[in-house]
Amino acid sequence: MVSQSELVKEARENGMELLPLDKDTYELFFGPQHMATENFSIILKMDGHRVVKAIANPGFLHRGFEKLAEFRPWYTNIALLLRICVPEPDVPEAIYSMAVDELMGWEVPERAQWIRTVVLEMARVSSYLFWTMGLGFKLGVYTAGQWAAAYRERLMALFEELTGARVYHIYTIPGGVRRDIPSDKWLRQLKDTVEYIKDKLKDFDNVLFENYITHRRMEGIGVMDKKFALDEGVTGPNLRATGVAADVRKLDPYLFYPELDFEIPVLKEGDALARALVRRFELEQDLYILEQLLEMGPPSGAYKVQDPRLKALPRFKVPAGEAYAHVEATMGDFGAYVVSDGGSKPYRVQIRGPSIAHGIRVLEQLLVGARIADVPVILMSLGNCPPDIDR
Amino acid sequence: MVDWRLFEPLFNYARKKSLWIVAFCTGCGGIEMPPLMTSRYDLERFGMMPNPAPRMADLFLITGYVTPKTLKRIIITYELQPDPKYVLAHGSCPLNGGIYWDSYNAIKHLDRYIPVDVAIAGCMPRPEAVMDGIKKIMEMIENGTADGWKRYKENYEWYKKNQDELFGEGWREKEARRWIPWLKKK
Amino acid sequence: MIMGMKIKVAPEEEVKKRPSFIKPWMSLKYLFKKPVTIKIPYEPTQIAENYRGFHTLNWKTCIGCNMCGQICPARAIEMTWIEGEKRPHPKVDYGRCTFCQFCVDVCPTNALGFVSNYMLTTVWKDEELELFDWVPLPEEKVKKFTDYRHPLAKIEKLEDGKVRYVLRDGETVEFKILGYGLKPPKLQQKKEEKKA
Amino acid sequence: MAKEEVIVQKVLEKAPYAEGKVKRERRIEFKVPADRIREFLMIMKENNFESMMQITVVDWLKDGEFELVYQLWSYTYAVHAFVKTRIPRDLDKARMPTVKDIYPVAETYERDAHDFYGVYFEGNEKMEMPWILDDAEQGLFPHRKDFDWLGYTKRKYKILDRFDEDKDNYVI
Repeated sequence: MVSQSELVKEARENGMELLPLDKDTYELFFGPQHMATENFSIILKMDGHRVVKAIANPGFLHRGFEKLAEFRPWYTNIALLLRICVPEPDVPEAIYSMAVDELMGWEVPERAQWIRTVVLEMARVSSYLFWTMGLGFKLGVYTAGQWAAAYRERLMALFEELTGARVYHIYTIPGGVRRDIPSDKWLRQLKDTVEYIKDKLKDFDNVLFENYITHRRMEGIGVMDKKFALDEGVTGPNLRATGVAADVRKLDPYLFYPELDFEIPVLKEGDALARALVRRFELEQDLYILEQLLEMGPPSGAYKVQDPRLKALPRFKVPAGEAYAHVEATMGDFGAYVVSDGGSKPYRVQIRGPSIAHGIRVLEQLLVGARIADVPVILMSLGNCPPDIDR
Repeated sequence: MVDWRLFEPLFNYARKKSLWIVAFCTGCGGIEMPPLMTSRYDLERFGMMPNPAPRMADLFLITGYVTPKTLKRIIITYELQPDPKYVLAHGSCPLNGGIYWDSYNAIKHLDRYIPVDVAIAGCMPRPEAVMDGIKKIMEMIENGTADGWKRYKENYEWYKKNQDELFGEGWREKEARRWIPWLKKK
Repeated sequence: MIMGMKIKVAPEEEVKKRPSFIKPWMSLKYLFKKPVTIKIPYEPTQIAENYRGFHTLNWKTCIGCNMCGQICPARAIEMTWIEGEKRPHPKVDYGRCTFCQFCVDVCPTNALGFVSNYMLTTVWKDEELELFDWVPLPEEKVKKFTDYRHPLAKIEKLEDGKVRYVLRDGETVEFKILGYGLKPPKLQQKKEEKKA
Repeated sequence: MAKEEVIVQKVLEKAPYAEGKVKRERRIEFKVPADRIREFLMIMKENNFESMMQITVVDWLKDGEFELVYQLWSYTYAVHAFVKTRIPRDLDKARMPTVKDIYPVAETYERDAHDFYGVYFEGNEKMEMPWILDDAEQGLFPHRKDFDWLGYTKRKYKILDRFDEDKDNYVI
């Protein structure tokens, strides 16, 4: 065995020891091998247990999606681009498909739109449950985390039945969806699941959101105000927690959302607790939306556009032009900008992940002055998702 | 002086029953880790749990594709783990690049850089498949055939050559000192 | 704030929550409830019928059109010329396959299909990793394994390009691989000779 | 008149050098010369385009130009605006003034554009700071159209592509 002193000596020789930066401050690598950051690194300059300066260091998940998409046919890019957002892979699928639909000038059949809306909402619910789990684990409320993970499995099973895969569904395609709804049994199961999770929300409140510990740990931490949030391009629940009533589903309605009735939560505090509570309320609203959709029932008709061009799939061409489509994901505003030059492959695809706005500059500024124990809480309350920064 | 090798089967049995995992999800497969660890699939039944510190962990799960930037951290973390240590690779990507076969920023053959014991197919593998892989690695530990860490020691020169070829010489030192000028800046 | 549009905003009291000391204790009632854990491997799991797993290939109806190879986003499919078959058959590399099954969707004769078997675990050794690269077998040979595992036990490479697939129940499939690519291997050889 | 046309007219009155049009409902487009982009974005911000969503670089290799698309979103009107400008794509000429003092978040997007395309934004101090790319790709600008992507990948990882001989037959 190597002794401790030998290790220290070896580290010194290789220049790997912690270097004191200025007087009383030191450098701390936070992540990527850390349970709170997961594939994201923050370099902190610490004074005691206070953060003096933070630098976000993304790029651990960079695979060059935007360039890879330029080498693959229009249609198969779905199998690639959904990997940008792992907790809710239906969102990149949906935005890319919507942008291509716009370029093609397709009117997507109503049934396909209905299925897309249901899938997006299911993805939102499962993503919020995943986030609740993360928050529970980071705050030490493990009970809530275990519940959320277990309830999410019910949605995973439904996804599996509908799309044929657990996580990477590859389901929404340009012009509709890949498969029809399997049966009425599936709709009944979805209804049961929605009711089941709705029942359990009260327990989440009891354990996590109305817990004294949660409030003490999250109140007044990582505060941002309205002007700051707008300047920094923050979107989604983080923006709503600062007092801006904004939601892409309301402002730029897509799919079935204009016909649905739902409320958006707005709080003025802008701290970590407000962000968490906004998300909590949205989970409830998403379940409500799913209920409404199920009550409506799937419209009859085709689930895919009937277009002869779709037959020669690998050489399927899209007319020249550009389109931008965006949806409201759980992290924020997820957008895709697609440029075509009339060929069988996209000329340029850019995916705008919401985390690029609130995961870099906002995080760096919110962390200054925070205690080291609050760093995971701030990260979690922002809902940072590294793959959509790195792409 | 006791010949500890006599007790090796006993040790192997103990190692098999208390595999701790490094909590380092390197790719998209990381999203299947929480369901595995929590109440639905409950890996703790097998005496496994995620551990934040590599110093206390035996098993390294490479959950999906690996980018060079992450590989640097994986190598450092892997070297921090005490012997014996085991590596399990999820999915297609560590094996042959997966869907990122033409990406400049995804590793194609992981076994060139660190030794891997077990491979699982799938994109991404279901929790059941991961459990199957873990069962396999447990069998291998009991037979004493999970010898990746021995290979790493024996062929260290070869592994180091491949790593240096990819990252350039002196990458460890460079990585440690990279951010100092930026932190010192006002 | 938004011009000419009314956004339904939830009342603040509904969104906000009050901290409480007592409520977290309510979760104790879960002590008396049944656990949700599936006790794998002692308990079987339910998997969707059309779960996208490994491929199957009807060798009789496959016309070797390479549509699957063209649509594959990971280029996992390689056309393989087999002795005794008129047209090449796809060979799928699970070191690249992403299980999107676009290849199944575009197959014009529905020769390519998929089953819900998804489990393939091997030791990281060259001879065992061969299992990740196979010409899919007909459906009836794969479907008889209902434990969701890959049907092959091992792939043996014999002399002069012969390959033997050993299924897990002992059945063997033997064939000779002549070459890869779209053109028949004999033509390729002639071309090379011409070039030389 | 639709609200989009009103906005376009209002902006064009203040900025006569720009061209503007309505693309479709809730999407408007402006074309601005590269040297007046700061001026124009200031006008846009005054006209309630509060947030910048992204800066997209499109590499038009045939024209020898980069198209920079500044995408703005207005919460007041619920309108998405594309502000397009063109600059030469040669490495030494692809320079733009930074807009980080108008939209602070632009700093991040500019770093992104610099890392992948080599557009240099003057005035942004974080231009040289390590961003997503690793050391090996630093300065190669891998998302440019003339970057030998597949060749570089093969050289870096020493892989041999099995399909080389039939390359023309594959769409990819």
